[in-house]
Amino acid sequence: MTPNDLTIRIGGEAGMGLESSGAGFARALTRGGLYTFGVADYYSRIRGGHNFFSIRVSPQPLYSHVDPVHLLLALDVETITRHLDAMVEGGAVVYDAKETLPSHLQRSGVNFFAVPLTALAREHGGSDVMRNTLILGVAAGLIGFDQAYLESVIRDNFARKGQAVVDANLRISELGVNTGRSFQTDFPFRMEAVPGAPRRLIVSGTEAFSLGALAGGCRFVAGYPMTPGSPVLQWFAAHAAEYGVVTKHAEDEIAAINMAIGAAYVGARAMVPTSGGGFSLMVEALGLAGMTEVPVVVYNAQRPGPSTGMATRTEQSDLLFMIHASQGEFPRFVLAPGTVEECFEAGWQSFNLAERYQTPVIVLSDHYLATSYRTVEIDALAFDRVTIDRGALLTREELDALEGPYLRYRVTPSGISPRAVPGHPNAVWVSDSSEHNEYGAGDEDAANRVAQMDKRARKVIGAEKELPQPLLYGPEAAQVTFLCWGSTYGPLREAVERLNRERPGYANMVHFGGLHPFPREATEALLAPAQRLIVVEGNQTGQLAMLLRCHTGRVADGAIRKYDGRPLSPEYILSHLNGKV
Amino acid sequence: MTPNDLTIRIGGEAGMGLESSGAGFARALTRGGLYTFGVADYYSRIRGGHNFFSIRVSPQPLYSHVDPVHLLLALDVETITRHLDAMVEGGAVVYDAKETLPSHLQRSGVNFFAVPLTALAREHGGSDVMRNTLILGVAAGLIGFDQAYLESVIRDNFARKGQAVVDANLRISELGVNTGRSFQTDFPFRMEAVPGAPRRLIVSGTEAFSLGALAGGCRFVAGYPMTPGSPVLQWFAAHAAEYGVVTKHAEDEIAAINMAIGAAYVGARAMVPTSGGGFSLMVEALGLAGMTEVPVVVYNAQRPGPSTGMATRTEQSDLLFMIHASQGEFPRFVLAPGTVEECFEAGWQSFNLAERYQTPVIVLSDHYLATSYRTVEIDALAFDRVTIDRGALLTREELDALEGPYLRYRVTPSGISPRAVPGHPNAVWVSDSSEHNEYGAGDEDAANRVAQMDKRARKVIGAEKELPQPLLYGPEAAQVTFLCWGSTYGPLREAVERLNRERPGYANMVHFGGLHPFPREATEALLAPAQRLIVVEGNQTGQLAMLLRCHTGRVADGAIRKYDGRPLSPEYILSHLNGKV
Amino acid sequence: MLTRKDFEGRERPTWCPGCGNYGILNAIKAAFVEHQIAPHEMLIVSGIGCGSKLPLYMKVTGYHSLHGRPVAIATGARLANHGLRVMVVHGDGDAYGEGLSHFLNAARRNVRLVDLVQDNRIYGLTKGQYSPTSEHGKRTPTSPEGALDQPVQPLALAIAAGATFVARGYSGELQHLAWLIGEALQHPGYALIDVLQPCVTFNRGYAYEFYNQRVYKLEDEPGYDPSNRTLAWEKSYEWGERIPIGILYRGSPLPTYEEQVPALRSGPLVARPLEKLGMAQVEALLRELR
Amino acid sequence: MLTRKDFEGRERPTWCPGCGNYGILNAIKAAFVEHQIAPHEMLIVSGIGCGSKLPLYMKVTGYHSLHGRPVAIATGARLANHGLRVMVVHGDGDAYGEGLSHFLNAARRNVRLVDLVQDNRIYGLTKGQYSPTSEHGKRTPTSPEGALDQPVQPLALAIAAGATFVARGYSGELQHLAWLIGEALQHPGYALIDVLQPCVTFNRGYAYEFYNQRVYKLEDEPGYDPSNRTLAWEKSYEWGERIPIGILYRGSPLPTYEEQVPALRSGPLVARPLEKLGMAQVEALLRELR
Ligand SMILES: Cc1ncc(C[n+]2csc(CCOP(=O)(O)OP(=O)(O)O)c2C)c(N)n1
Ligand SMILES: Cc1ncc(C[n+]2csc(CCOP(=O)(O)OP(=O)(O)O)c2C)c(N)n1
Ligand code: SF4
Ligand code: SF4
Ligand SMILES: [Mg+2]
Ligand SMILES: [Mg+2]
Repeated sequence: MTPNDLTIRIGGEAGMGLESSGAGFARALTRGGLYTFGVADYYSRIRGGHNFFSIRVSPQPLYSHVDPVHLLLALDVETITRHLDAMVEGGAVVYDAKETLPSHLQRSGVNFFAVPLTALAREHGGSDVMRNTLILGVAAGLIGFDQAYLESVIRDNFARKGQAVVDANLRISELGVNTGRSFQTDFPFRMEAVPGAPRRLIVSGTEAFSLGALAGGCRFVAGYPMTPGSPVLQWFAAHAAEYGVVTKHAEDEIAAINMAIGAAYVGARAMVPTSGGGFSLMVEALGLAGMTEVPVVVYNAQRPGPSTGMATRTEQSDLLFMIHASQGEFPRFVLAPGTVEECFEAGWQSFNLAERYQTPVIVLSDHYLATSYRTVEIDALAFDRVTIDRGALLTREELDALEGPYLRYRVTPSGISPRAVPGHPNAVWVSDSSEHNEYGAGDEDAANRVAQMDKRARKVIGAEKELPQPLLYGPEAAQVTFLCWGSTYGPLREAVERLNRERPGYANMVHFGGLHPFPREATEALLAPAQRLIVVEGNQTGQLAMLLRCHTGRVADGAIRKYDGRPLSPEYILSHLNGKV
Repeated sequence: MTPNDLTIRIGGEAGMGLESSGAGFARALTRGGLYTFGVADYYSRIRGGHNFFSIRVSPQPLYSHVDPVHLLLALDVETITRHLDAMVEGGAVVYDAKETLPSHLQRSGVNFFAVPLTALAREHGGSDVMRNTLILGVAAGLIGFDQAYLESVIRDNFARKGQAVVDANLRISELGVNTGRSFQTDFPFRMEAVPGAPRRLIVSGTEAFSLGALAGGCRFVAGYPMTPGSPVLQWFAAHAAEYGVVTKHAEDEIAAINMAIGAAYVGARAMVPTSGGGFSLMVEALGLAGMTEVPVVVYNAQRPGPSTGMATRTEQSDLLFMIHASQGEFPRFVLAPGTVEECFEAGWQSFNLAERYQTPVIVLSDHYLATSYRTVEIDALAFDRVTIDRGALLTREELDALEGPYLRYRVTPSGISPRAVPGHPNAVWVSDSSEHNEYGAGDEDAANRVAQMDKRARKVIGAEKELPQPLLYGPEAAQVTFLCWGSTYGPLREAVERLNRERPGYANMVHFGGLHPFPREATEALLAPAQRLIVVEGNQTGQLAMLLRCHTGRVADGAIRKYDGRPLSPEYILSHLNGKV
Repeated sequence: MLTRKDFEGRERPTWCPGCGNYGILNAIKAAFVEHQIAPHEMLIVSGIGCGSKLPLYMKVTGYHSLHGRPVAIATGARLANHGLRVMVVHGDGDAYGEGLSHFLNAARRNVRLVDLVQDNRIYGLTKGQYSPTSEHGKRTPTSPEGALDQPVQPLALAIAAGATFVARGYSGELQHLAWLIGEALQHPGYALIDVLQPCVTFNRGYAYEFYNQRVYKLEDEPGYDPSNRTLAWEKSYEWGERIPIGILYRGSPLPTYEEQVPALRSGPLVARPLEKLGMAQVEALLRELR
Repeated sequence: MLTRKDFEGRERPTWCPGCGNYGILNAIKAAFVEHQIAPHEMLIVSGIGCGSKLPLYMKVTGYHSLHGRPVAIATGARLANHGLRVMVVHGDGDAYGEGLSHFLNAARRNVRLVDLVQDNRIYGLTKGQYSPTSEHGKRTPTSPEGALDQPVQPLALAIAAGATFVARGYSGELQHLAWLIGEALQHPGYALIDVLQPCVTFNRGYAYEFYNQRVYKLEDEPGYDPSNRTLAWEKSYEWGERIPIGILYRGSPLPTYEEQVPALRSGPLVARPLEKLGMAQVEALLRELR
C-alpha cells in the first residue's frame, strides 16, 4: 500500500444515501484525473443495518478494491466499531462531534477528527444527506484534492433539485474542505488531482453491460425486479424512449423470458436481466429457446444462494447451474466477463452469438462486478469494435427469392439453418417445442430425432473459439498459476502483481471470460507449462475446478474460495495463499 | 435368441387400447408361471400414430426387452410395414383377413396368418377392443399357452364392465386360441405355462416406486399432470383414501412443490412426481428446501428433451441438471434406480435420506423404467426391509423437555440440527430463506454465513455411502467394463451376459443407482482393475462419463449412447460395441 | 382473394374423430377468409395440449410453445412487431391452470391479442385429469374421489381483470364461432373467446348433446346489453339449463398496451433497421459516465 | 391468558420509521391476543418483500419463504396439519404479481387461510418499482414514462375467483384492522384482507394523509350488505374520493378444502403415527400386481 493508493470509506446506516454520495465522490476524483475503484456494501433492508461505500483512489489504473482503509468517514459510531481494525497506521477517522467515543474505539496510530456533522448540516439546510456532502468535503480537504471537481459533481448531481439545494451543498462542501485542510498535519496521506489528465469514464458493470447490449442492438428487455439483475432493466427503461427500446417489467420472471422469446421469435434482439432466483424460474423457457433455436440473451447477476440467500451481496455460485439448466440437452453459451471492459463486450457479443448460433446465451455477472465503479480510459468501452452480425437471418430479398417450402430447421453441415422471422409469404411455418422435423412440425421418427439433435449439437462444435478466450496475465512461466473466472479477475490480478513485485516471475494467472462450451484446447495450451495450479473463486464447491478436471483432466493443486457474501480481495487471496503454499 | 425366449408384439393405432391389452397378456403369462418383460411404444397423441406393445416371455427371469420379434400381432397394415424387419426366421404375423397385403410386405421365412379380426369382433359384440382379445387369444393358441390364465385375466380386467362383456371376451378369446392352435404347424415357437411355479408379481417402475414411497411413509403427494411422472400422482390418488394420503393435483408445478414443502415443513413425508419440464419449474423451490432444510422428495421420470421434446418416449438426459439445479450451493441426493426392485427401495429410502439429512432428494427414473412391466418374484418388493427413520426429528417428549430457546439451525459437528415441526410451545421459530442464524432469522454476518454454509455442506460429507452403491455385475475381472446408470441396467446386463456366453469372462458392468453425492471411493475401488471402460447411457453428451472424469479422473475409453427417444436394447449395445471394440 | 384452400396445412389433424377442435379449426379458417388475413400476416402462438396442436394443422405462421406460456410469448411478439396480428390458441388447462396469471395480465394490459381457449373442461393430451374448469366433484385419474376445487370462472375473471372483450363460443356453432373470432380480431385490445369444446374421449358428459340442448345466443336475447359490465359479470355465472354464447362483454375500447409504448410510436420495433449507434449517441451515452 | 408481551419478537423491525407495516404488526398481535391464539398455534407463511419480514419481528411460528409462493406453501401446511392455524402475510407484488395464480386458486379451493396482503402499491424491498396495484401512469424506475398496465383489482378478482370472505383494511386504523383479522380468523375458509399500507419511502402519494381523508368503514355505511356478491363486486371498484374499508363480501360459508379430503376425516395428517404398512395392507397392495 503506497501513499499513492488510498482507500476512503464512508459508513453509516441504510437510508443515508451513502452509495450515491460515495459514487459522486469517486466521480469527482475521476474528473480530477485520478483512477478510482468504488464498491458498496449494504444490507437487504431499506432502513437500518450498517452500509458502507469504499473508494480506492490512485494516479495509476486500478482493477480491484483492497481491504486496508486510510480514511474512514463515520456517519455513526457503528462505522468505527466495524472498520477500525481495517485502518492502516497513520490513518484517520472523521466522525460526528456529537458522539463521545468509548475508549475501546480509540486506537494508537489512528487519528480521530471530530466534526459537528449533524449540527452543521442542520445549520445549512437541514437535510441529513448534507452530512454526506460535508464529510466528503472533509475528505477532499484532508487528502488535498482540488475542491473544484467536487463542486462540479455537486452541481450535476443536485441540479434537478434546484439551485437552492445546489448552493447549500456547495457551501457545506467548502466548509468540509476547509475543515479537512485544517487537519492535514495529522494525516500523512495525500491524493492531489492530476490536472492535465485525459478525460476518463467512471463506470459500473451494470452500465458497461447495458451500454454494450444497447450498442449491440438489444431492443427488447423484459424482467422482474431482482437485485442485482434489475439495474440493467432499469438502465434500459431509462433509455428506452430515447433509443427505441421496449422494456417490460413483467408479472414474473417466467413471463419475462417468454416475452423475450416471443420478441426474438419475430426478430428483435431480446434480453432478460435477472439474478439466480429469477433465473430459476426461467429454466423451462431456456429449453424452449434451445429447442426452437430462438436467440435470446439471459443476464444473470449472481448473488449468494441458495434460495433468497443474501440479496445485496456477492457470490460466484451459479456457474454449473447455468451450464446444465433445463431438461434435455441443447447448445448454449455461457460468458463471464471479468471487468467493465469485458462487460461491455459481452453486451454486444452475446447477441451476435445468440443470433449466429440461434441459441440462448447466458452472461454471468455478479453483485460485485455489477455494482462496483471503476475509472477507465475514454475508449475502454470500445464502441468502435462493436459489430452486429445477425448470422443466417434471411433478408427480405432472400425470402422473396425463396423457392419451395421454407425449412426452418433444415439439416445443414454446420447445423445452422437459415432463419426467417414471421411476416413473409414465402416463409410460413410453425415452430414446435416438441422434437420437430425440418419444417418445424412435431415429428417422433427416430431418425429425424437423431438428425435434429445432431444438427443442434453440431452448431457449437468448435464454437468455443468464438467465446472470449482464457487470458494469461503475468509472466508466461511462473511457479504458481492461478485460475479464476468472472469478477475475480480484478482482485486476483492485483494479488498476482503484488506477488511478482516481491518475487519477480513467481505467479501468473489465467482468467476465463467464456466457460461454455469449455475452451479445452486453449486451456490445455495455456496450462501446459503451469507448475502449480490454484483455482480462486467465489463459491464453496469449486465450480471452475470441477469444470477444469472434467474437460482437461487437470486437478488443481489448491483452491482459494470465498462464500461469505463479500467479494474476494487481493489481501484475502494472499493470506489464503500463504496458508496453502 | 432361444426358442425359450419369445417376443410377441401387438401393434396398431393410438386409441386401440393396446397398452392395457398387452399388459393384460403379460399378466396372464405371469400367472402361467412365466417371466415377462413388457414395454409400450406410443405417440404423444390421443388418436392415430403407430403404437405397439412388446411382450418378451421366458421361463427364466428377464431384465430387458429385446429387438427381435417372433410373433407380430398386427391390428393394421402399418404394423407389418414397421416391424417386418424385426422378425426372426420362422416368425409369424397375425393380421386382419380384411386386408390384402401388398407383395413388398411378404417376407420369406415369415408366416402370415390371416384372421377375420374385425369381422369376428363385430359378430361377438361389436367393440373394436375385442379384436385385441381375439388376437391375443390367437397368440396364446400359437405358442401353446394354457388359455385358463388368459381367461382369469379377462375375468379380472373386464369385471367392472359387467358379466356380458366378460362373457363376450371369454368367447372371443377362446375362438382366438382355437384359431391359433390351428396354425401351430406353421409356427415353430412354443411357450407353455409352468403350472407349479410360485406366484409372482408383474410390476412397472411407477408401481414399484409408488409402493416403496407409500411403505416408506409418504403421506402427501402434489403434482401437475406430466408424462411419464404423473402416473405416480395418479397411483397415489387411487390409493389415497384407503391409505390416508393427501394428494393434490395443483394449479402448476410451482404450486405443487411449494405445497409439498409446506406439508414437509409441518411434518408430513411429502413428494412431487413430475418429468423434466415440470421439474424445471420446481427449481427455485428446490433451493428453498435446501436452504431451509426441509425434507422433500422429487421424483423425475425423464423423457427426451429439450423442452417438450418427446412426451411419450424415453431418455436419460436430466442427470447433470438434477445435480446442479437452483441458484447457489446446497446438499442434495440424486438416486437413479435401475430395476423395479430398486424403484421400490428408492421409494422408501429417499424419505429416510430426506429426513435424516434434512435436504431434498431427487429420484430419477425415465419413461422406459416407469412404464415397462416386469415379472418378479413375490418378495422382490422387499416390504420387510423397509424402515422409517425420521432422523433428528424431535419427539413431543424431547420438545417438552427442551430448555432455552429452540435453535432450528444449530451448528453441530454433523451439520444436522435437531428438527422440530410447528405446533409445540417450546419450539417457536421462523425459518428464513435468506441466510439465517441458528434461530432461523435472516442474518448477513459474514461469520454466520460461513458457519451455516459449512454446516449444511457438512451434512453430506461421507453421505454418499448412504446411497445405493455402484454395483458390479459379471466377473470381477474382464476385458471390457461397462458403466451405466438408471434404467440402462436391464439392457446392459443382458448384453454383458451374452458377451460372456460367447467369450466367458469377457465383460462386466458397473451400475450406478446413486449418483450424487458421487460415490468416488467405491467407484475407484470397483474400477481399479478395469481395463477398458465403456459408458452406456441414454443421452447425447455423456453425462455419466463427465461425472466419472470430474470425480475420479477416469476417462472412458468408449461410449455407447442413444437419444432417439427409444430405450437402449441389448442388440443396440452389442452392435455399437462391435463398431467400437 | 384468399380462400379456404390457402389455409390448408401439410398435416392432417390427429384429434379423435368428433373432437370439438375440428370445428374450431374450421371456424378460424373461415374467419381468416372472411377477414382476408393471409397465413403470413398472422402468428398463432399455442401452448401444449390437444388443442394447442391447431396451428400445425393449417397453414399459418405459428409457435407451438410451452404449456401455459403462449400468452406471454404472444405479448412479446406483439411488442416487438405490432404490425403482425397475433392470436393465442390453447386449452383450458393451459390458459386457466398453468397460464392463469399470464391470461389475467394480458387482459389488464390490453395487449392486442385474440385469446381463444379450447375449453373442454378436461386435460385431453395427458389423458383425462380434471382441469381448472372441471366441475366440483368430477372423478378423474387425479380426483378419483371427485375434484374438490370450485371451477375457475374464466369469463368473470377476465371481466374483473379488465378485459374489454369477453366472449364465449361453441365449437358446435361454427358460423357463430367464426363470427366471434372476426369480432375479436377487430377488437382493439385483448379479446378472450372461451370456446365450449367437446372432448369426446375424456369428457363424455360435455358432449354435443349436452351443449346443443343448452346453448343460446346472447345476440338473440332481447335486451341483453354487452356494454354493461355488471350485467356481463352476472351473466358469466349462468351455467345450467341455459348456457349463453356470444359476446358477454364489450366495453369501450381502451388504448392498447402497444399504442402506449413510447418506443413504438414510430412503427413496429422490428421494422427499424438494426444499426450501430451513431457518434452523437455514443457521445451522449458517455457523457453520463463522466 | 395471553398478552401482547407473549408475542414480542427477538428482533426489532428494520422497516422505515412511519412504515405502514408497524400498524399491521400491531394489529396482528392485537388480534391474536383478542382471540387467544398462542405463538405456536399459528403458522405465518410470508413471501419476500419488506412486509414479508413481519413474522421475524414477532414471536410466532413462521416461514419466510419465496417471493410469490407463500400461499402454495400455506396450502400444503394446512393440508398436512389442519390442526394448525395458518396465515399468509405478503406484499402486493408477492400476492398479485409473482403469486397471482396461487392467490386465486386458494380462493376457489377455499383452503382455510387468512391471506393478509400489505398493499403499498409499490415494490418496497427492491426500491420502488411499480407493482400490480400501482396506478396507470405511475413513474418508477421500471416505468420512467409511466406504468402502462391497468392495476389489478384484487378484491374484484377474489370475488370472481370464488372467495367467500373479502375485506380491505388500513394500517392507519389499527383497531379496525385487528377486528378484521379476527373476523377472518373465524371465517371457515379462505379469507383475503387487502391492507392499505403506506410506504413512506417509495410511494409518498399514498401516505397516511391520502388515506386518512378517504377511507370510510363499510360497517358504518347504512344499508351496505356484504352478503350481496354483485354489490360487493361493484363496491370493490370504488376508489377515489371515498375508499371503502371493512368486509366487502362475506358469502355463506362453503366447505373448506381440508374438510372434503377423505384422508383428513380422521384428523390432521401429521397427527397419525407414521408406521410401516401392516401385513394385510401389503397383501392387498400385492394383489393388484398379480
Ligand atoms: C410444464 C408442463 N407441465 C405439464 C405438461 C404436460 N401437459 C401437456 S398438455 C397438458 C394439459 C392439457 O390440457 P389442456 O391445456 O386443457 O389442453 P387439451 O389437451 O385439453 O386441449 C399437460 C398438463 C407440460 N407439457 N408442461
Ligand atoms: C423470484 C424472485 N423474484 C424477485 C425477487 C426480488 N424481490 C424481492 S421483494 C420483491 C418485491 C417486493 O414487493 P412487494 O411484494 O409488494 O413487497 P413490499 O416490499 O412492497 O412489502 C421482489 C421483486 C425475489 N426475491 N424472488
Ligand atoms: S382427447 Fe379430447 S380434446 Fe383430445 S383430441 Fe381427443 S376428443 Fe379432442
Ligand atoms: S420501503 Fe416502504 S414498505 Fe419498505 S420498510 Fe420502508 S416504508 Fe415500509
Ligand atoms: Mg382441456
Ligand atoms: Mg408492495
